[in-house]
Amino acid sequence: MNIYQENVMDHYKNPRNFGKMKKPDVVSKDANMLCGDEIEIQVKIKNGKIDDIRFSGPGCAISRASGSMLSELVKGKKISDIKKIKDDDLIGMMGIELTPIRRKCALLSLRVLKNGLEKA
Amino acid sequence: MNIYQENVMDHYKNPRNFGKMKKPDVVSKDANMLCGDEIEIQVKIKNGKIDDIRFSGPGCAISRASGSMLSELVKGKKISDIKKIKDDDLIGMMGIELTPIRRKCALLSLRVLKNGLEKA
Amino acid sequence: MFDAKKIREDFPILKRKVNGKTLVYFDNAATTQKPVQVINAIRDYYENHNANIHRGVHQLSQEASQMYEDAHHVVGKLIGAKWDETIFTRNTTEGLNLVMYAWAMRKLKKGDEIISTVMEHHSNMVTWQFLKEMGIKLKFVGINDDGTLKMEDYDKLVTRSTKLITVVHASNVVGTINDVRKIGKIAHDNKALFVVDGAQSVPHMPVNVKKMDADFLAFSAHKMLGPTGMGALYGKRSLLQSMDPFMYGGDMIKQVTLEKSTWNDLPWKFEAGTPNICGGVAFAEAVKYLERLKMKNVRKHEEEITKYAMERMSEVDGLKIFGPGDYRNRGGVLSFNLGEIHPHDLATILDEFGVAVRSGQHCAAPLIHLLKAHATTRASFYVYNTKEEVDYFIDVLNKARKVFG
Amino acid sequence: MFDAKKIREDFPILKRKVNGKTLVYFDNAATTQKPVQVINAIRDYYENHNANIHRGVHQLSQEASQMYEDAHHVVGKLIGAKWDETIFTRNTTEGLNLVMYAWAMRKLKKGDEIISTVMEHHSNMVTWQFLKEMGIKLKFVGINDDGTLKMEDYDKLVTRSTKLITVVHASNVVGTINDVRKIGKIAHDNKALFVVDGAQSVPHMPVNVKKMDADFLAFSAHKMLGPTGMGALYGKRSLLQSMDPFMYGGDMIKQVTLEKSTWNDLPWKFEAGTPNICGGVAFAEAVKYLERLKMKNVRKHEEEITKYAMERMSEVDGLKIFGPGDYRNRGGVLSFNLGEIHPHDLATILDEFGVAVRSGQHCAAPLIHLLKAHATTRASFYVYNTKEEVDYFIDVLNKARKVFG
Ligand SMILES: Cc1ncc(COP(=O)(O)O)c(C=O)c1O
Ligand SMILES: Cc1ncc(COP(=O)(O)O)c(C=O)c1O
Repeated sequence: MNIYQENVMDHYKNPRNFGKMKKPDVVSKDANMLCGDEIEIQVKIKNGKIDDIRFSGPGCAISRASGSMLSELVKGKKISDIKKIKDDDLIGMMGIELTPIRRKCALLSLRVLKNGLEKA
Repeated sequence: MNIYQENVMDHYKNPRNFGKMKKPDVVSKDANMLCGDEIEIQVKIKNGKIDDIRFSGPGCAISRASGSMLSELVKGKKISDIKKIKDDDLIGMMGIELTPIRRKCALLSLRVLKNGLEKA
Repeated sequence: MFDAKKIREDFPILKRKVNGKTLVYFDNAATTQKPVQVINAIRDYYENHNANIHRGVHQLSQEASQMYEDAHHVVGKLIGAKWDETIFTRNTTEGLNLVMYAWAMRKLKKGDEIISTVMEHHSNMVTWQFLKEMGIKLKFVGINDDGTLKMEDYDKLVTRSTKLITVVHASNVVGTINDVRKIGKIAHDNKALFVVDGAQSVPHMPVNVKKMDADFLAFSAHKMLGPTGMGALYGKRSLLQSMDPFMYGGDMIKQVTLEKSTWNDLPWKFEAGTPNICGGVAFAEAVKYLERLKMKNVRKHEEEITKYAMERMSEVDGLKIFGPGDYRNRGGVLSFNLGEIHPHDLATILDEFGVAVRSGQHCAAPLIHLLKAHATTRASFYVYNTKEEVDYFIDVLNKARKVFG
Repeated sequence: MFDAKKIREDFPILKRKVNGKTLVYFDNAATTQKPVQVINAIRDYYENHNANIHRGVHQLSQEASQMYEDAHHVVGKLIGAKWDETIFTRNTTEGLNLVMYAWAMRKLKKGDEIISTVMEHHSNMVTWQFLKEMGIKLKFVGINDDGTLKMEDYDKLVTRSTKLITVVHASNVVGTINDVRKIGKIAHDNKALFVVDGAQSVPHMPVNVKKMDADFLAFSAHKMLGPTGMGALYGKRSLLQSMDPFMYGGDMIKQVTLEKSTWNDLPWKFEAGTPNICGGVAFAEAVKYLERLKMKNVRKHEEEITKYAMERMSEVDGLKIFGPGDYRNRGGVLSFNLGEIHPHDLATILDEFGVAVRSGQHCAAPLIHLLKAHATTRASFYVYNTKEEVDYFIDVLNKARKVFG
């Protein structure tokens, strides 16, 4: 199955919430060992909810598309709810089948976000 | 082929020149790593010839029989001639076929003798 | 219970003739034979899945990576360990050297003490001698006449400087099965690490790292139906995490700059370079084979053969067996001497009749000297050995006695 | 010259389908596929000869011992070395770690210097970083834009404290073939040891340790048609003799007491424990296969394929190849990027069409950063690759360009 579906390519080519913000409340960063790609997520929090989010860093189509989709998903959500997002929820949203190695690309953004919120 | 021929067994059970002597001119010793067996050879030299020889130490039938045969062979011989004895000469004398590992048992005495004469 | 005769059909080499006779393979403590399932797993790996692991996104690499990771699960499970506490090594020897280099050399200091035993295989003895240069003291628990450990020695030897206690679980010479639970408790009561040489136990009986509370346990695939060039080292996760790697190279690294590096997760941190991928896959296949038989049955079968062999050997004039007299306290390893016949001669005569045994010092020279032997002959059994083979072996022993009469 | 299409028939895996397409295996720098001759040698070993080596007087043990010793002769001969200067290791990584632990760690002292290059694989970089704790300095020769070494850096870096110079013979990323004769001369003119990483040269071209005057040369069997879990380290005999062992255990020892041990002859001194016997036998079979093809023909074939691939790739819009522009100065390793497409995405698309390439940092993160890339895609060739495969590969690259257009 081709994983580069229209949906994925759209988020890859036009990633939502891509870039950096001024004065974030939370900054979290991690790398995917496999490729050396790094992702940084910045978050503004208001009343226990994510008020705004930005992600940045070099990445493959899968990691960037998942970052983009994740950012849309979590914006406005309660932090306690975000902690409940499961790996398969995000992958399910992407609507593609991934091999174990590419799953890591898809899940990098979620891990970085959760790690960041853990410390918040 | 059975290597425990009558000839070999005779030398094993009644090794010639087995034991130690008083005041040897040369003493040489070495071990067969494989089994931990050690052989010691003592030699008396007169006019460039081996006047008397003794060998001792624990050993398998093959190493003891070869030590015994070797001692008979070299007694009275010129040292320069002994240095020319080849591995296959000794094995040939035993009249048996040996695998590479058992060859080491058979050749231990010759090596010990030659090393001793080297230093003499 | 399983039927050894049925099992034999899985082992192609057992059909081989040696010197015109059917092979009787009694050298299992040195290495075991391999069932067709393991041989086929190797072939299948190379014919269908071979690739380098970890970093490839292509299909073959993903398959090989998965198979190799799965192998860690299978091998770990056998000894009650998590997959990521199960490091693949070349053999038991490398496992013990890993502990020496990556733990002892870096964590111990002058004056610290290590307690081993006189019963050890060279790999669990010479390895620790290396630390003497650093001023680390090596002490040895002795043995009784029946080849059991002098357990009372631990009381005398343990001091506040004791930092590591190591012991062979089952001896490859005298067969003794040591009380690892008790020794482990002594180690931990004294805040020392407990390191177990499982080369002769893991292949032959149920072994559980949690029950013996081992900090490290090393064993070899080739002694348990698996391929050569493979082994495993169990290590407690917290310990492994606190350590730096042993070897350095690809796949054990998270980030590298010219100046420094950070380490990968377990177990990869300790598996530098391209590992023996096929070896891991074949090792797992061997473990699956043993698990189908069940380890408690493997042990039961060996007890039966050992009991029978001890009985039959006691009928042979002048034959002396080393080690514990009760088969229940020993593994299926029988070291013996027959009158004055040199072990090499005995092994050669046995070989002429197709019986493969080992002769010599069995990589345990200090122990052999304590037994007041120059060398011994050793017969050791495994799942495919039968009482009929023992009978044949006894016949040949009697023939040897006549030749050397 | 040989016919790659004929050769393909010897490789069962090349008939495999991946994602419905015939496999095009272009990941040879990571590991190569295995011919049926090697697979059969493994099978034959386990079905007919398997035993532990060295100390057994029985038939199987003698056969296995002979086969394993012979394997050292075969592998040594390939690189112009004597059999007992050819130590079998798990892989290149272990070979280099052996030099670090058994030579550098014990012979070097605070203030001594090692010169490596920025082009190294992690195994020839991180390994030496370990010595920093001892106060040993690590320096790096840089690279030019075309991925060749800045040879003039040696002049600047060499001092009287330089004790070891190490270099990769052929790069696994940029393909550069380094002038090892010249670098070896610099090393020896300055009384430094010369250590060569031959992982990507020995499999692909004639290599002779005497001609390059290497003190140590490490390489891996799995990258040259051989099994995983096998490699070799050449070391000059006088050096090997002057060294203490790396690992400690069975078979590397002459005499052992509780107090101390003396070492066995070469090469056994450096092969502690039960070695990868079957791996050695299979490695020799792989080398024999290559020698039948002749190493100069292997090189010629790769030059042809590489030249052709570089030409065809230059036709692809936005494709940039790293490393020397002249195929004669490089091995059959082409690292490239295609526009802005991330290497992982490119490799995934290629995989969907059955083409196996590697993507990432190729265990050479510092070099990748110097190339100002985050990662690259790498196609690497071997004896069984054809121009038709290259054509197909180019077609898929063009398809990828459209998906990401
Ligand atoms: C140049 C180079 N050196 C060293 C290595 C390490 O080889 P191995 O993983 O077999 O130890 C490799 C293989 O990736 C390599 O390409
Ligand atoms: C008790 C014991 N420990 C360690 C070893 C060493 O095992 P290996 O040679 O597989 O490293 C052996 C095998 O001979 C053994 O019997």
